[in-house]
Amino acid sequence: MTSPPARPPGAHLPDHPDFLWDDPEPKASYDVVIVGGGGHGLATAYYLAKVHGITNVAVLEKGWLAGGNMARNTTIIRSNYLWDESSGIYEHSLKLWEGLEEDLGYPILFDQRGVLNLAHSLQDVRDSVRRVNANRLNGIDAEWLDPQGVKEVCPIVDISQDVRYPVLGATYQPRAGIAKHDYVAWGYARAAHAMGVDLIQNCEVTGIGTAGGRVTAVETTRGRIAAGRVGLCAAGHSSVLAAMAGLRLPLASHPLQALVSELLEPVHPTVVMSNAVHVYVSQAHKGELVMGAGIDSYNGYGQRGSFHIIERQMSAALELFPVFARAHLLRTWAGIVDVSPDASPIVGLTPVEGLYLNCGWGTGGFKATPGVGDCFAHTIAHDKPHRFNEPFTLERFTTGALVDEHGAAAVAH
Amino acid sequence: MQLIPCPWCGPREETEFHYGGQAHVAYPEDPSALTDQEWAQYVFFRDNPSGPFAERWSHSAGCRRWFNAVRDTRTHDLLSVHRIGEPVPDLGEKDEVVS
Amino acid sequence: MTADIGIRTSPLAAWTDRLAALEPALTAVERPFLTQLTVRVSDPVAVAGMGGALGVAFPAHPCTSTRGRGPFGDVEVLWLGPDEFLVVAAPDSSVPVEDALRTALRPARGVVVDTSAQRTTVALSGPHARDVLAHGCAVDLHPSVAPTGTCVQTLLARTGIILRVADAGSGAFTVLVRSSFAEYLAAWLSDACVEYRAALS
Amino acid sequence: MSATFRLPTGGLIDRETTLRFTFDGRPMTGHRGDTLASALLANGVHGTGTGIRYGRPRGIVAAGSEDPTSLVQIEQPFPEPMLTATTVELYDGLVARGLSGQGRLASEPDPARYDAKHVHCDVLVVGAGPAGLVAALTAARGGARVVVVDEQTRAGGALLGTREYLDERPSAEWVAGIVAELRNTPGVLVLERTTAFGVYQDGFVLALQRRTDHLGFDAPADTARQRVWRIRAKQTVLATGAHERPVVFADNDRPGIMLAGSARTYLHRYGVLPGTRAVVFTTNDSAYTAAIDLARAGMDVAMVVDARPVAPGVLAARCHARDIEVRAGHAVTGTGGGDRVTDVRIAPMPGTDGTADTVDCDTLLVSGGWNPVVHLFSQARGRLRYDSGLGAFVPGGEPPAVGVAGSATGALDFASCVRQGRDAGRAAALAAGAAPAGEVVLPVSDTRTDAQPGLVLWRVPGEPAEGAPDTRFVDLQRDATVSDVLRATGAGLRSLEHVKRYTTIGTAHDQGKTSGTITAGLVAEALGTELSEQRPTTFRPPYTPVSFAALAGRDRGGLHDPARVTALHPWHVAHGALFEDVGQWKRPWYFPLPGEDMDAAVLRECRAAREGVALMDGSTLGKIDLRGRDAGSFLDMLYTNKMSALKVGGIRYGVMCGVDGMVIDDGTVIRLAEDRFLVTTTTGNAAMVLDWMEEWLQTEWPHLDVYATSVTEHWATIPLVGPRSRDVLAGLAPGLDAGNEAFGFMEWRDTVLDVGAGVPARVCRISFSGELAYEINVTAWHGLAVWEALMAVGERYGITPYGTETMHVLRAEKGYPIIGQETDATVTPQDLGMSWAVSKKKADFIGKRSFARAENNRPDRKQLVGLLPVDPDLRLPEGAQVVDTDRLPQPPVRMLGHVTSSYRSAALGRTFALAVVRSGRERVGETLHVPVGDDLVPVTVTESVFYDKEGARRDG
Repeated sequence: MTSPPARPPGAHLPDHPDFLWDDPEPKASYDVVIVGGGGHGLATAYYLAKVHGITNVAVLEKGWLAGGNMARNTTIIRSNYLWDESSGIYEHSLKLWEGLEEDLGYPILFDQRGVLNLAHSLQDVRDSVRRVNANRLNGIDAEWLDPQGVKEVCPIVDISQDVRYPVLGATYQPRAGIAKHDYVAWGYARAAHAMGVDLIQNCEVTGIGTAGGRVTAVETTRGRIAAGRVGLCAAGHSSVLAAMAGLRLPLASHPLQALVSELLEPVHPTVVMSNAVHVYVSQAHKGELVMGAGIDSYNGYGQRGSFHIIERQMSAALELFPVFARAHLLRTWAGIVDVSPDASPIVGLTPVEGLYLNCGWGTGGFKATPGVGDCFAHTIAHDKPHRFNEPFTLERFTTGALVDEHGAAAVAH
Repeated sequence: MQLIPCPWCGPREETEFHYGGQAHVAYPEDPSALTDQEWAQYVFFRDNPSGPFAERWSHSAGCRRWFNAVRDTRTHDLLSVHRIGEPVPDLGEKDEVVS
Repeated sequence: MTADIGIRTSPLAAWTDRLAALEPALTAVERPFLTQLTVRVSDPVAVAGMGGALGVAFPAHPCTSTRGRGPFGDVEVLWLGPDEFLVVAAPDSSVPVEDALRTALRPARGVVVDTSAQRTTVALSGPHARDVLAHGCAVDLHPSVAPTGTCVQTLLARTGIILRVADAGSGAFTVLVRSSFAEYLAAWLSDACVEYRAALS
Repeated sequence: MSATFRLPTGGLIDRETTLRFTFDGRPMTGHRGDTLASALLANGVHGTGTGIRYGRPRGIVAAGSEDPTSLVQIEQPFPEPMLTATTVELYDGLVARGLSGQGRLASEPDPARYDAKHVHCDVLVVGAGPAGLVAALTAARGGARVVVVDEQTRAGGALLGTREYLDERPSAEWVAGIVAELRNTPGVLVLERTTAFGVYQDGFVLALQRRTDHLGFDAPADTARQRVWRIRAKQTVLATGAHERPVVFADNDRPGIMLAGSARTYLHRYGVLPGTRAVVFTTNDSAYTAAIDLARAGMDVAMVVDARPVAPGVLAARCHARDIEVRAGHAVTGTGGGDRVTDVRIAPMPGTDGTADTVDCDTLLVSGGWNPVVHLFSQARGRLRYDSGLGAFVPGGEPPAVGVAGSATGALDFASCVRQGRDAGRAAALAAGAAPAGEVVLPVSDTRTDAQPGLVLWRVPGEPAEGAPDTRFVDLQRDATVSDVLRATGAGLRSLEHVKRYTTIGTAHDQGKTSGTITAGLVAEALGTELSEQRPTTFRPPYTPVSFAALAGRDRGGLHDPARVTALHPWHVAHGALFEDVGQWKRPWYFPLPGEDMDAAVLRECRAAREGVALMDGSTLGKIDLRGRDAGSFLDMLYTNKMSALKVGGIRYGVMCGVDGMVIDDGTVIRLAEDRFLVTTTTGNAAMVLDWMEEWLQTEWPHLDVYATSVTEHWATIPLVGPRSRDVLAGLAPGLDAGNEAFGFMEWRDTVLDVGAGVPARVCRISFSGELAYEINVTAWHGLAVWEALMAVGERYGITPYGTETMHVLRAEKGYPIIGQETDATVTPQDLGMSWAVSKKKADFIGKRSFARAENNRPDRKQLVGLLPVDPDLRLPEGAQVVDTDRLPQPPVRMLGHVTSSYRSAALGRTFALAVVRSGRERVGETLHVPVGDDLVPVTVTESVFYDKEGARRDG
């Protein structure tokens, strides 16, 4: 029999606190009601209380706290986006991540292990270099690595040039990384609760009451709750909720799948993403490989996707990481992502007074959690967007001032 | 992986199809007569219901025909498919069918 | 002017020997240079007229094909869509067949387009033809479901194909593949045969 | 070492074959038919590793894939991380070791093959136990196409672990008879070693078949090691059986503590005794049989401890007959031992009279009842219901096209199981349209289960001593205890999902197969709620772990994604071309001569095109034949300019926008006849543009008489470029007057090329280089011959093949944008300086309305311009940003745009670049800066056309 390891995997993981949050009955009225008890909703409540002193706040969650996309994402954190607008909010978020453990007094296993975004075609290379240069001028750490440089950061990537889509290089953001999603949510929830925020689970919003163009209340499965202001933070159900207030959003909700392997000895020291072959991979703290892929093509609220997406993802993963061949798929799952036309979020005011919108994050919501929580709280508190979410209005789809983050356009010629 | 019943070829694997989003969104008669808001609605805004959804699919790896379908976005079940030109189904009734 | 056969190269010319080596597990033979005409027509009178011109009635049902012999020799007509057919005839007959079809089409709306080199054709037969296809094709090819003449456009692994059941009883099929994907198809078929060849050796 | 716990007879193993294997460095033997677990037990080894958190010894608990702890690493013949010893079939030469939490991946590539196969059936039966076999036979006799999959190496299911007689024959005979009939029935496929691991929509079930693992080193390299069966079933019958549920008590994790049913399986299937002296702890009748069978096989069974107040009469009597003490109303409260259990402590249940006791043993067999295996049922969206009598979640509402039979329903007795199998098989066959099934005579078992209900007991009452660590393990793999569960509820958590995440219960390799229900029970107990109010955590695929490689299948290496090639590809390969991936296409990038690097090759290729003659393979351009009366007006909607005004015989360049007004593609349009056009697209967008046309034609304007047909691969396309191109063409097309008068720029001609025989060709006078050029189109079959003829005729002019890089340089010298390189979905035709290609006259075209939006009319939009580095030798990196400062301030720095293309030009004798820059056209003449590394490089903004601004060269 093998002897126990000197340091069992996961031994360094902290214990959770003995107390997290209460399960209160909803009050009749709140100054602010946040709809959606995921990462964004909890963070918004936290910053409302902490930064703006607004504590008569309820976070309404239709299921269990942080049980939606927050529980289902692959936890990648980075800020190396192309456009100034995106750089602004994601880098703001990354800076908050860097102090979040201390801020919340809760270990969130934030690990700045870096992210590689691989390039597989000459146009990929151009787009990547463009992004690296833009990032640097925006004060974001970014490097362009050649294939050998990729190998040095992540030795298990196959950089041989005779494969179907060879690695031509990668962008590298050393400050990027991962965090433990549940711990982040619970850290925010615990801290928000401690400041007096009511976290109300199993409370589904069924209607949004307005009078004279102003929001007045939310109808819920646990009764009517009057609200001075209402913030929508329900990724995956934004369109449905907004429709309750008569708003139509430029969003499509799609399944997004992810998967996890068994615990493995450390082989993968960073995070690797490849848009061209549709896969992103990291090895989590206990040793499991966590992988995600592209979204399913159709609108869907079923929290399930099609298995061919997983199969293709595996084929792509093994091209990049031949050593993964005999790793095992342990569990697959799906979340619902709200995709906007320009792959950027919508965060700000709405035509309904007192109703605020935070949606359309697509696959990028987790990394934005602290940043958007802070900005959205500011927006709600001041009835005015924070400078970092100012570009992300609903009106941009009318004016045409999009923030197109689709990355490289289609390959041509 | 689900089967999508092409109204011409019958049920085929989802991978043979291309998704086309909401159905019955007509190209405006005279775009120049629209306000920016109205034009933006046409270009960017689509229904995104949780429940029955009239949408378009193309059997792109098969007969290459576009068709309309009603699919429940909660279960992903196809409730009905319609060839182009066939009447728009009443979604209200469909809702009760799936419950 | 008719082009000389000697200066033509088919998409799988370089694969002849490698495909032949799959015998006896799989008989896979390229049928190069066939005349292929894409016909778009929905007017039933025109459809009947075109069938008359070829001596082969056009398929009346989706996912089927017809074949027969007429003034242009052996002709197959494959259903590709509700108003779309592929007429397949012997090599070097595209001009007369196209003319005949166009004449028969008039005055109805529709087109005839020469797409002969757009795809190449591979005939598959042998004891494992159906098995090999089942490794990459999700369509049920059981004889009870896909009788002789069945013709579907579908995916085989990662390429689109037109698959025609040439003989359901013996398990013979023809696969039409876009020329640029032909080498992929050949490589895929060869790889799919590895196990069956080993079992037979 | 001899196998000391192997009985001299019995079991379904091949005793003639001795297999040598090594575990944790220790050589041992077993037999064909063994699992690694049964072979280890036969060798007296229970312990297989240590717990992840506390390092406590852990061993074999179960006999199947539900085992939570017997994790092993395979080292030979090829490293494979984390399998349960209970699922590893033994083979000669196996080298494995126990795991302490993390598996190890091989560092070398896996040589094995993996594949997938589709199979269609009327009825899929999952599980070849008695219920599944009866279901399958019933359906098969009804003429249905049937597929049976079973996880085990052989059919029989639970019968493999009993010594039951069916119809007065050993059950194995009954099983063999049914399997033989199934195999002999046409249209029936029986797959052993095949685990259905995922149920998806519309009867889609994925199953993993382990085809060569059991052959070890003898596995043939050309046989796929594992196969994913993609099963499409009209009806599915789930006969997935049940897993025995443990009971939680202190120190319940020691090696030697096993599930009672599993011990019985080791006895009957493998001829192995789990130890020498056993205590059995149960809450239900089933474990009595294990006690009796083991005693009959020679094991010293000291005691049956039954938590129920009253023991079942008949079974208890049979125990007494074998000197097995039965102590009802008692429970195991703890165990002693280190690497192996040495004794158990028992105590009366609360409210029961009795005395605490300690019993020596090396084996403790536990049964807390049975959990139906509802994973696949739940994945199929079947509803679950809590059965408080069973203490388990059972199927509570079958989804369409899914039936359940056997112990998967919660049924405990054989007669019910086989009856359900028959009913489910018949119903499935009928629903699938098969003929009414012939009657299958149901077998009668000699083994009767007493009807005394079991006791639902999640954990034995009692708390750990003050200050002592809790050793009541709920999830043995995650080392999570009862205290962990209570801490979670104490922290305020109410949802089972939260408790799972707080404690990590159910997230390990076994995904909570034996711990899930217990956790739900403990949470309900802690919260004072009913378990029926708790929703079990979701059962997600896969049911058991599946290797990544199996899922990737054959889509690896060269088959990972098709490489599309042109008819000329063999020539390019033979002539040393390096290739660029453009979408799925392989395009020649450049043709280096020996000793040349890319720069030298490209300069040479460019020079040939500008000064002599050169040719390239343009066959990858998308080509769409567009015909019909309305083709012209349709093109007017798709392109920004007016294509309907194009004369027959003429060619026009066009830009295509999305409805948002952004450029999506460009290309040329040839008018072949009044009602006939040939449209070219960029290589990467060919499929998109055809789809785009079909979408508008079919869904928006079906009244239009227009048909679009892809002819991309019908044609080989060869641009023949350079001042001497006319001479070369003349040598090949004697019948074509290629002079400027007869054949003007942007015109096309049909001709016949003389390449030994006549080849019909269409020649287009278009130029993407600015030079005199002829684009020659012939059928793809003739492409190679024509290319070679051009090379031969052009030899005396130094004809030079060139690739995409030279094409890029030549067009950039002329300021022609490449869609996808100069554009990125935020660029309008106006931004590209192509207002000349945007019709002012047309009432509408796709994208036009978007041009009127506020953002499109900002004066500071990014516009395509040229950049000349002040240092003519410095080549700007593509993707570099442009700034209007000569000293970089602290970030964020205002960026004006970026370099989209940058080259060294033979014609210009210097470097140059294209860029999109804010208000770029207004800045022509200005000096801006480009950060390159740590330097700020000065550049002059210019018009985007660098070479032959007058366009004089296109006519030769």
